[in-house]
Amino acid sequence: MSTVSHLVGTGLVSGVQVVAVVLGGPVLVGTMRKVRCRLEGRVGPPVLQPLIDLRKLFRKQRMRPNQATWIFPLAPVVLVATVAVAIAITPLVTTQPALSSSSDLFVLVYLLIVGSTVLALAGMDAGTAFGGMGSSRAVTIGALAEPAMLVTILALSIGAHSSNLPAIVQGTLAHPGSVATPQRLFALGALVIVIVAESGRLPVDNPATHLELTMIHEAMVLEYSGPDLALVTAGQSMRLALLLGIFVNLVAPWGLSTSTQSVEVVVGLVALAAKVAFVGITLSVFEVFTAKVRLFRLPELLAGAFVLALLGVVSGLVVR
Amino acid sequence: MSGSGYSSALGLVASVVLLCAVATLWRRSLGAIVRALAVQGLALAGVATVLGIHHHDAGLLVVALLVLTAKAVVIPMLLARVVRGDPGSRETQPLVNVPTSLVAAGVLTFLAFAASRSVTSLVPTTAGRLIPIGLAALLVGFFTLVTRRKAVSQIVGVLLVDNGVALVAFLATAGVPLLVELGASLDVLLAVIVLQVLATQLRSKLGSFDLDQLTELRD
Amino acid sequence: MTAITLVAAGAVTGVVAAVFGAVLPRRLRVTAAAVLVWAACSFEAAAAIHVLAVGRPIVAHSQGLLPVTGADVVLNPLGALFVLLVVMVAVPATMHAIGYSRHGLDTRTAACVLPLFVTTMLLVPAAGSVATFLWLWEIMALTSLLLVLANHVRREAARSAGVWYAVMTHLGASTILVAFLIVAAGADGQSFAALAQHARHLAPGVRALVFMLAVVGFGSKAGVVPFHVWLPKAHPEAPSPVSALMSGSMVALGVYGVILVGDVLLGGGPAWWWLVVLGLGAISALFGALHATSSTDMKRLLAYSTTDNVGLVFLALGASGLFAAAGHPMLGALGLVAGLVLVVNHAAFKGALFLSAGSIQAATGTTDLDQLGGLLRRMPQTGALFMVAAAAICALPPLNGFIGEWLLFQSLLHGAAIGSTAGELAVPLAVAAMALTAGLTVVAFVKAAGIGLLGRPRTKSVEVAVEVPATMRLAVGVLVAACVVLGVFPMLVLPAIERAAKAAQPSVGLTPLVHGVNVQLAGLRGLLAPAELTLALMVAVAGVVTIRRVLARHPAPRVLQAWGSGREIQTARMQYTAMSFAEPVQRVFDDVLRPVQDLDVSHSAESRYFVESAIFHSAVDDAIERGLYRPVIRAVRRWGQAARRLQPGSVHRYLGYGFGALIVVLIAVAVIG
Amino acid sequence: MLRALWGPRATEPLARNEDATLGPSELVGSLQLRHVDAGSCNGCELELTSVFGPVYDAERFGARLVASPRHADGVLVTGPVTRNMAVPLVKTVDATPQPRVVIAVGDCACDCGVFRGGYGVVGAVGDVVPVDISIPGCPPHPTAIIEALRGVTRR
Repeated sequence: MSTVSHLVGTGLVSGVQVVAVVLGGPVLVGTMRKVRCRLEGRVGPPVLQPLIDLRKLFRKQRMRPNQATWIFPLAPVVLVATVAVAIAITPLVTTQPALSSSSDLFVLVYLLIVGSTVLALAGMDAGTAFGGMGSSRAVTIGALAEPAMLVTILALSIGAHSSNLPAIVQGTLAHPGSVATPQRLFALGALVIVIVAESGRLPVDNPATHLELTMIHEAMVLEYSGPDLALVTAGQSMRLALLLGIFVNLVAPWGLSTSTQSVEVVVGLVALAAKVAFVGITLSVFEVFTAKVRLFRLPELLAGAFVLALLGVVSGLVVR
Repeated sequence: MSGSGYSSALGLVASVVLLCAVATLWRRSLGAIVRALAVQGLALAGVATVLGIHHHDAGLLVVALLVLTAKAVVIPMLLARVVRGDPGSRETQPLVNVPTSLVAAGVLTFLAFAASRSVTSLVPTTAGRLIPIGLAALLVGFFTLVTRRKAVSQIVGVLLVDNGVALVAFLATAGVPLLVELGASLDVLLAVIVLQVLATQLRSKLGSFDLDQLTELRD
Repeated sequence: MTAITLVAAGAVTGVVAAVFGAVLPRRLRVTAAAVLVWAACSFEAAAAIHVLAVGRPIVAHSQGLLPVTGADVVLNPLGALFVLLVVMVAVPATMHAIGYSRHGLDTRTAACVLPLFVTTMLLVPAAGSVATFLWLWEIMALTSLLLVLANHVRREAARSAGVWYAVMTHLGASTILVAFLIVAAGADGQSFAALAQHARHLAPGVRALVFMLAVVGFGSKAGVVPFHVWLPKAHPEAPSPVSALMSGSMVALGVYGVILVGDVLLGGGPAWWWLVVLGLGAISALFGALHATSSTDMKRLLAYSTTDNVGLVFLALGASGLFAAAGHPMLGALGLVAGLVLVVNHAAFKGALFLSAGSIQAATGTTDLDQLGGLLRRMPQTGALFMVAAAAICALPPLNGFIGEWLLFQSLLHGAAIGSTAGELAVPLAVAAMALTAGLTVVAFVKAAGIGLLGRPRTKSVEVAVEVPATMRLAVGVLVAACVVLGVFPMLVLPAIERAAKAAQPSVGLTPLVHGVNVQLAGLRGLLAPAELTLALMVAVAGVVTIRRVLARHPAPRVLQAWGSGREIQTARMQYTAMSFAEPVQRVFDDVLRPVQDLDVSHSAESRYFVESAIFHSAVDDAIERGLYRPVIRAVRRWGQAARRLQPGSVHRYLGYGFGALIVVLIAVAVIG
Repeated sequence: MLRALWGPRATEPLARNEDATLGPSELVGSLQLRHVDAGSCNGCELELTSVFGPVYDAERFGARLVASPRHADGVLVTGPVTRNMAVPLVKTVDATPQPRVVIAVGDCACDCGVFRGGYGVVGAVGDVVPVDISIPGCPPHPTAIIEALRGVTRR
């Protein structure tokens, strides 16, 4: 396959991935809400409700606090843009997305950190009390989650001798047994906790809270309205979908297309949707049965993730 | 079973043993701690089973059965009864707080890994290479024993150490002298029963069974 | 004109600059000195670039220049890299100094000493012998000390900072001296080449001693824990351009010293040396980052973050030596390259940050975060530059900090399975330390930028602050531009850095990186395409902006007061402060930070259930200073008191001492003889 | 658990009268609400709680309570407007981006109810901010509130 057509193909597939996640993320959130409501014995909003909300938000008025600077309107854009780039280079439906050579787990992590950092700055831009509180908590949790995250990446990468995600995934496809190794299982266990912390779900953060003092992510975005708020919510759901997508492709990359042929891509899309939906539903079921952890109990949770990741590395060194 | 399957399966169950040891440091509710112990017993039995099947050693399978009954069923049930005695009992104030203990557990694991490098070189079998995990489980269990206050979690600590010893024994000499293992489990069983009686009496006397309150029994 | 003349010309110009700074009238002296310093910098830069281009060192010896030994100049690629690094910081710093001068830099002393300081820093990497090196090193220490003391008349704190710095730097210098003397003892001549020759035949114990002494000595200059105590005292007191120079380039020379002794002179060593270095680095990184998160003064924060960055560099050096000792020279080279990249990056963004902190100080008169706020609206350009530099130090792609962290992570990752127990155990912990450091750095700089530049101004002086003169903005802009370029097109400089690393570890055959547009590890699977990534990000941002513009029914935002839960008034005092922002981190790590907090509540007269006023105070002081240095100081004081009792002033007592000493000597002779 | 997922629910099915269409067209299908208690006796609050509770479950019709008026499309106001709450109410409504609806819930909100002429009362909600939808009743029945909300979301 010539380089040009290869470039075009990978670019197209990346576009497909982005569109799929942009539309799929809200649906995923809607599904999780639906499951939650069902378990609470209620009908719950339709699965497409988040998409409807987004459409409405784009039609509404934008507002900007008089103290705010250019950071405020920029932050949602950067959030969505970084997540979009991360999605584009991640092997979600195919192992050959655009720039797949540099779709490195380390790069992905830092792309996400860019978004959350800019959002934390935006939270302080309006000069309100709650914004600063949210930013402070968000960056603290981010800092505590990072060791677990990078050591997890290390544990996942040692086997493949590379932190390049396509390489790791292809390795798993080549040797399905490598999923069942203790090193991989420990690392994935740690990854689950990190994902929950990073995407602001229970028990770390309650996305449905109305009380400012209990907020983490919500408190940062209290000032946003209309299209900006739409971008922020979209960014959050895309982020969740991306993280779950990475997770499922690390656990069970089967169905993932190894080329950019349209048929395989469609298969990959379906497989991805099914896997992510399954994980998302499991997550929301778990959320129904858990309460939010106190802010200063979070270190225990994240330290647990960190130890899991360490055990992953060690058992990787032991079990060869 | 096939080589790779055997090694990965063995590694899996062995690391579950270690994971359960860590879980006792992670969780606060005594019920969860006891459950972790039960799972660990199960995993230990699993180790014995995998080894037995691999070496076609019926004795090991018998041991597995005994381990299962003693460590995964009987002892946890006894402990669970003690815990049920005062519901909602939690390890509220461990001597070392939870995050630090977890990091310590990680460090202990590394220590075990470094210390047993020489041993693993002596035992070049698949099982032998897993000895560090057993040693780590042992150390973590000891840490639980040292840093936890409640009588139950300390009993659990003792049992974790015992399980760690058992695991190392299994891995080092695939196929332990049956009696040794049995003896260990049995006297631990006795210890548990004694301690349970003690604990129940303490509770009836003092209301709860925080071992630090034993110091008040002096005068 | 040959290369050596360039070096000499640079030195001479520097001295001339010092003279001009001393003699010219107040209005001109700083500007003139600065311009001449730029000339000196361009000479040295030319020499350095020449060396890096041809790959051969400049070697020269002049008997007359120094008494007895004479001066040796050996500028190899490694030194050349550090010369360029000094140039990169010195030019903007002196440019910034022109606008900053009225804050203590336009005195005769300062204007004379600043050029000398820069010149010595330019020459230290070119020193080819022990004597030359130590001479320059001492002059550098002295000049920097004088500059730290520039404000001692106005500020009491500057004096104590000066004392701390003087003591630390001279203890460091003496250990370095001892280290060199041990090696030089049996060597023929005192040039580094001769020392390297001789060091091969030294006993392992001696080599280890030399290395450890060097690590302590240069570590104290680099600000590694536990020798970092002078940084958080000196940097807030020194004039900002001086802080930038000290933190950006002088600290880097400490790293240069470690590489010089460890790799060039001793040619590497056993694993445990490097484990020590790695451990020191990890501890410094974590300790510095933690204290950076909980400092409320911007320059103190930057000082601690210097300790944190240097810690990462040491971590990289340690890993490099570890892998080399385990028989993986390629990984060793990769680690060294990562370390050097981290040094260069640190010079760029820390220089920019200190200079913009200086601009803020010049505009508002303070660097206390809890008095700043809302500066991005009042000083838009300085504020924006500070934001970019902060993003760079937080290692956010696509800026230079990210490249450094990526290289470090890659070298650690590929070193994870090298088969040596030490390495396999060290690597995961190193990764964890690096990660936590990165996270805490984000906390620290979101705090610095968010509290200092965003929100409402907290004091009158900040409310009326205006943008600083163009030269100061340009100075910061140059360094920020360096951050961006190094981040987007790292391969412009990475080959040069590789050459420098090769000069340090000549044994390595190949280079660790494949040359091209992308950063690609040679022989290992690891590739980073920063340019493509940047392009993708720009496209994405443009796309999202257009989407927002197209979909939004009301594109123009309505500006109104921030949502204060319906409150009637909102004041700046309702905002989060630097202290409250750091509170969660402080609570999580209170075992390390041990914050001292007190709350005094004065109840109203009528009833104690009504509170008249409540004052909460919280401070985090350096645990190492408290636990390690204070007791030593106290002990020394006590000895001093004791010694005084020996000197009542009576002649007979003194004669008695003399007599006693004589008797003791005689007995000793008798016993030995 | 599967029974919980697919089994019977506590929520009661509600028929909607099609001719009730209130509020701007942008808010069809999605209505985020910020609730302001302007001085209510908390009777209406109880009804609101059950409106968003499992039995009446207004969420299935696209209505949801949010934390900030910036996120909201409508303001639910209960009770007569007391002196202390007048300014906050005005600020809240002003902080809600256009297009928006102001919904007065309960007799007190519509015309001060039993509190008419009270010394601490400024007036009804309509006297302080423009009201788009009024829901009478003391307290109004949850179905009444839900009918109004469905009139906006057209679901």
